[in-house]
Amino acid sequence: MITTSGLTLFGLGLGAAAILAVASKLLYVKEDPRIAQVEDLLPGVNCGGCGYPGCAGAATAIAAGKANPSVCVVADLEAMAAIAELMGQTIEEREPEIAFRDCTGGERAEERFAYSGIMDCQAAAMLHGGAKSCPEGCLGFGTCVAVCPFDAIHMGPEKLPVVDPNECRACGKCVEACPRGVISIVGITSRLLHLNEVTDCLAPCRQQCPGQIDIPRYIEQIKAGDYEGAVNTIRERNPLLMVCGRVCPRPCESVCRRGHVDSPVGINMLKRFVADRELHSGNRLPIPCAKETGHKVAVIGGGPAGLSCAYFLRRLGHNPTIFEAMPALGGQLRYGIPEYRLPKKDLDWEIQGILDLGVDIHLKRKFGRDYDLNTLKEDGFEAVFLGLGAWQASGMYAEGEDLEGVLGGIEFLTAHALGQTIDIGRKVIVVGGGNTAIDCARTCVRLGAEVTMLYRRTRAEMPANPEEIVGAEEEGVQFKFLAAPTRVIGDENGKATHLEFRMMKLGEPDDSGRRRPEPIEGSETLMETDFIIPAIGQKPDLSCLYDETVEKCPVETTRWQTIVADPDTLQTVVPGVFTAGDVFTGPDLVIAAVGDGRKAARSIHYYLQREGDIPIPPMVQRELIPYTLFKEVPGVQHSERANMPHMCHGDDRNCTFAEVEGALSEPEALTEANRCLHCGLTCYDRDMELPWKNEQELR
Amino acid sequence: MQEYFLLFIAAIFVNNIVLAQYLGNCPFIGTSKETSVALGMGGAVVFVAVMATAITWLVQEYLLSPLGLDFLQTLAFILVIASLVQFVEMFLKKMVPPLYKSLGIFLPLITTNCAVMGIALICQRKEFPLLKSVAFAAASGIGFMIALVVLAGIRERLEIRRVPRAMRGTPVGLVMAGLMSLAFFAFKGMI
Amino acid sequence: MREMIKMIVVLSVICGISGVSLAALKSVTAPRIEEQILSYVQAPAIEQVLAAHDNNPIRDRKIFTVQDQQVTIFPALKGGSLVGLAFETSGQGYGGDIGVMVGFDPESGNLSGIGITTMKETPGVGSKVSKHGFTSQFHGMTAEQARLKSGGGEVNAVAGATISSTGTVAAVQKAVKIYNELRSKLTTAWQ
Amino acid sequence: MSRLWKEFSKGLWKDLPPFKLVLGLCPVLAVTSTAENGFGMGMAVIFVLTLSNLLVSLVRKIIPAKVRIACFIVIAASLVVAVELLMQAYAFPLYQQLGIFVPLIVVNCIILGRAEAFASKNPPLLAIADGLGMGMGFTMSLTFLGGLREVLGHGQLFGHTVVWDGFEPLSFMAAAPGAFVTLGILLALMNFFTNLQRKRKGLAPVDGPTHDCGSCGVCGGR
Repeated sequence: MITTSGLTLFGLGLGAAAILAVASKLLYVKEDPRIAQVEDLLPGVNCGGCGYPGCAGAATAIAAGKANPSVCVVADLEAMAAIAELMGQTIEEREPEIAFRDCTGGERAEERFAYSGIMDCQAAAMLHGGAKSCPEGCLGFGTCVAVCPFDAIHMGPEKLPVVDPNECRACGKCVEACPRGVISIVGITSRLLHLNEVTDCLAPCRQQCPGQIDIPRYIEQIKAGDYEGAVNTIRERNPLLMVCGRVCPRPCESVCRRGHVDSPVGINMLKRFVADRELHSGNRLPIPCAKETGHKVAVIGGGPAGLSCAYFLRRLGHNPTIFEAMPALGGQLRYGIPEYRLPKKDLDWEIQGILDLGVDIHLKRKFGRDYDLNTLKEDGFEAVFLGLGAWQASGMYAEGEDLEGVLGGIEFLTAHALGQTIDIGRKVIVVGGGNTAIDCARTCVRLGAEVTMLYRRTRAEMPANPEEIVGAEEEGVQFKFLAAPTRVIGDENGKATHLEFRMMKLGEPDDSGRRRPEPIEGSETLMETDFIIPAIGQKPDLSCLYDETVEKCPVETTRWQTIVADPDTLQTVVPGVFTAGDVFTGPDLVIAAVGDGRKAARSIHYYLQREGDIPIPPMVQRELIPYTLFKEVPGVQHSERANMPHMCHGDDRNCTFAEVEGALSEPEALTEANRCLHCGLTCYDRDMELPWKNEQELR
Repeated sequence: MQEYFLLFIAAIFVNNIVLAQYLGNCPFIGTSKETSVALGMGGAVVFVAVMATAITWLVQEYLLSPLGLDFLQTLAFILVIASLVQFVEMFLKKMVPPLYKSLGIFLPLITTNCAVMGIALICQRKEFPLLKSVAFAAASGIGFMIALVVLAGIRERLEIRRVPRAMRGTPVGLVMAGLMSLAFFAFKGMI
Repeated sequence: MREMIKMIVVLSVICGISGVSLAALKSVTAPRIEEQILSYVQAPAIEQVLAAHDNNPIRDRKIFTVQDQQVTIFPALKGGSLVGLAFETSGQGYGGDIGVMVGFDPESGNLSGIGITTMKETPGVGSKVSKHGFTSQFHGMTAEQARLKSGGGEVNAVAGATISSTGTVAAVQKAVKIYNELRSKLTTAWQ
Repeated sequence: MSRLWKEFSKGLWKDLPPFKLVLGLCPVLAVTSTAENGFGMGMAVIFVLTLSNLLVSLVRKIIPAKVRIACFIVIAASLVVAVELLMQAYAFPLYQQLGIFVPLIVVNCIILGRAEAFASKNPPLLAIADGLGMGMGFTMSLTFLGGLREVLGHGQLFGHTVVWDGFEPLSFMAAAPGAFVTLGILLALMNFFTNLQRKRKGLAPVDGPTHDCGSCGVCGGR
């Protein structure tokens, strides 16, 4: 038996080993030996944060070249370096990603019903969507805290989760656990690409801002003394914060909920405060950019839209080149806004910050004359952004407006900005009620003229910023309301001497909600003048798109001389050609151009990355979300809104182009930031009609 | 036919291999963290258990029994199973890459899975004929898979629940397995 | 190639060595194992079927050859004289062989009782034959009586377990045959 | 000497299987319905583990890496067969009680895990110490678990009634559900006390050891 046993087992062992040996020869599959080595180097946590099924999967992907050696979210730099060395690559620095909480509500949201179930967000969410009346915000039970494997989240004093950026590895467990989608793992790229969606926690100001700046967040950061963080938050949406801090007409403040209590928070003052702080600190905050993609994009027009688009493209890793027809970048910012509102040196500083990211520029190169779409393509540009602006002043439709001594508002400002001397004489009439008109008026005051503004409606209807109007008044500008020009009368030399105007009265409101002015027959009056500046409106100058015979750019245009594009993607009818800014919208705000510039950059990014497929989020916020805009805000103490300080007075102000408005001081800024009610979506709505109200009554 | 039906019901529910017979507990606790993984592991166990049972049955019938070497059963079986698993892994990798992709990474775990060896041994102890052994192996494997997937489903949900720190992970997994086992008690006496 | 040969050689040699040493261990322990199995597996059945005795039937067992088959017979001795005999036979059951320990009274040649030793019947039905009610019927029966009623005897089959009952009776009849052949040798074997 | 003691003692508390080193769950659950069974299984594991560690350590230098696991398995299986034979010869009732789990010692992750993780890298003496320590730790755990379940499930300990009159045994404790739940709760207690200790030392609490097939090293060694 002993022999049989020995032999049998010997045979079995021999058989097994032989079969395996033969099989391993026959069935040999070449496998990268580096997979095992890489796997050894990975930490083996199997957390799935890299998006691969466990460390083995990640190792396979790394060895196959599908993943970067730095894909692991847990491994330290050393391990990454070792893997990279093994793979013969250098580590590309991973874009830092952390969990980001997007709700400012916390415990303040109303309770819809008494909840005494399991203290767990998911359990609570299952019961009628959670006890909080806010349907989007944080439920506050801290399930995300419980699931975080790195102890990177804790509950803050307001029952809101607070992410510790040093501990967070962006593994995504909290995102999975949150039933409300309050937390997201976002790297800078996805934050830059995000468009407001109706399911985001959007305070009214954030909904209204054409640039979609996360206003509550930067105000919160200012409150916490994190001024640099606030600058970074603004820069995620607006590279021209210093500019906007000075010139923005602040649509956000018009919907500020604080306005229902006393007066709106000085959002723009706060923006200017942090922007000026950086400006005067002497060093620029670093702006992180995604890794190079190598895509070349031509940005035509160096105005706010073009600068914004180039800036976001650069941050997304692409290589934009700006083509500008004028001798310097800035567009209307430089040539349309006078020095006393926006000093050129500060504008230069801000633009330089964008160029420093690695944006190429070609100045004095005019589209249609020096290059066109075809030559751009030949030069290797894969996408084109048209940010031509609106440079043509609209006429007054009055007889004699082509006489000498009549110059369109924007043309006047541009000529002045270019340093040309214009003989405006002593008495100047500015026609129009917008910011451009006031800019013209106040510029003329500084040039020593006596200025009268003619506006066909009343002061209340003037579209210009109120403090601009006040500023103009203070500087001695005369206003003539309810007056519309009818005729320019010139002398024998063809020089304008008088302006004839007609008085108006206000009739029924028109589409814009303003009362339509109606002429009063027989009220014609003559006014003596040396110089007339009609600043009624502007429109894009599209002549560059056409040659006498050939179309240089086959884009479609409208009868308002704007370019047609998909309102969501901003792509024109020519694939790969995008547009934004005044040339698309007609004359609009700087912040609108900046916001659309980002939107266009986003589309270009997807166009380049996804072979033309540009995703549009289904829930994108296109108009204000009605139920978030309630008016009643009980229980808030009144406090005064800060006043913008003036930096110069008297003759200094009226006779020089020194900057007029200044920035808030730090204590003022903090006080102002504290006025913010940090609105979540519905945290204050105590009387909101809720779909489940009846359901509760039933019970 | 009825015999096989009863065999299946008995092996899957009444005498579930993990929950009633305590076999294959290591992978039961170890690979039940995600349903997708549990499915893969379960599939691999069914696959290997059937093959291993068939081959060990042949080894026992035509090699060990005639030579009177029954006492070497354990040794011969594990040798056969270990080689088989390794062979299957190589075979799948070369011949059926899609299958290897879904089951492959679990195969090495199965060498030391007592469910496979246990099924083969139970078949010998009960002296099942070949066909019945194979059917029993398949049924037990499926029982293992069901238990595994169900537990994984529970644990996936537990993962994001508030569990006392000390209970997190394996302890709560074991308690859940216990409760499942208690639930499976209800099948006792069904056959 | 060299490495592969080394692999094969090492593995087979280790297997061979373990085969030899295990076989050696087996041959050393074999007698003791047999005794252990007898005293733990068969002893209860033996005690059940034999009349009162003062010896150890397992230690006093003897092996006889009938029709080229080896039969181990356990004697019951009282004061040195043979008062009972028992040995194991098997019959075809539902799920394999049924082992039956059959006891005889050497005086009369009648059955002194039967006990079931190995049983792999469907639980609850066929296994009823191992219950006392069925087996106790056989006590004191003659060879002719120990048939099922349907076969002209006096044994009541277990309802619903005809195959198991038939198998048991067949085993008893086999034992009767063996007993009759050996009867002459048996009476003198333990004197 | 101190090294030897270190390797031996780590199995008794620091890496106590199966609580600290969550390996080899099947026998832990299956045979711990009574203290005696647990003890018996533990002894069998001590025998196999110590000897397999010794043998593996002895042959560790001549085994080609590719058939390493196969060789370890053969060695372990041979020892298991030896245990089977010896048990049948000297402890037959225990052998019957443990049933299929005796041959299944061979697939207990602890055996292969220690062979792969320790014995194949260390000299024989240390390997023995490690095997003996781990084995004893395992036996302790199994006996304790078995005792607990026996008391709760049968009201007995080592076959002697130890509870007061009127104690109603929880029969499910002796069956499969009890096994899972008891082990789970003991593991949790273990984690709890570990964290309590850490807290006292001012350290941050940690999650307990997770059961991870990878930790047995068999497949991880590939």
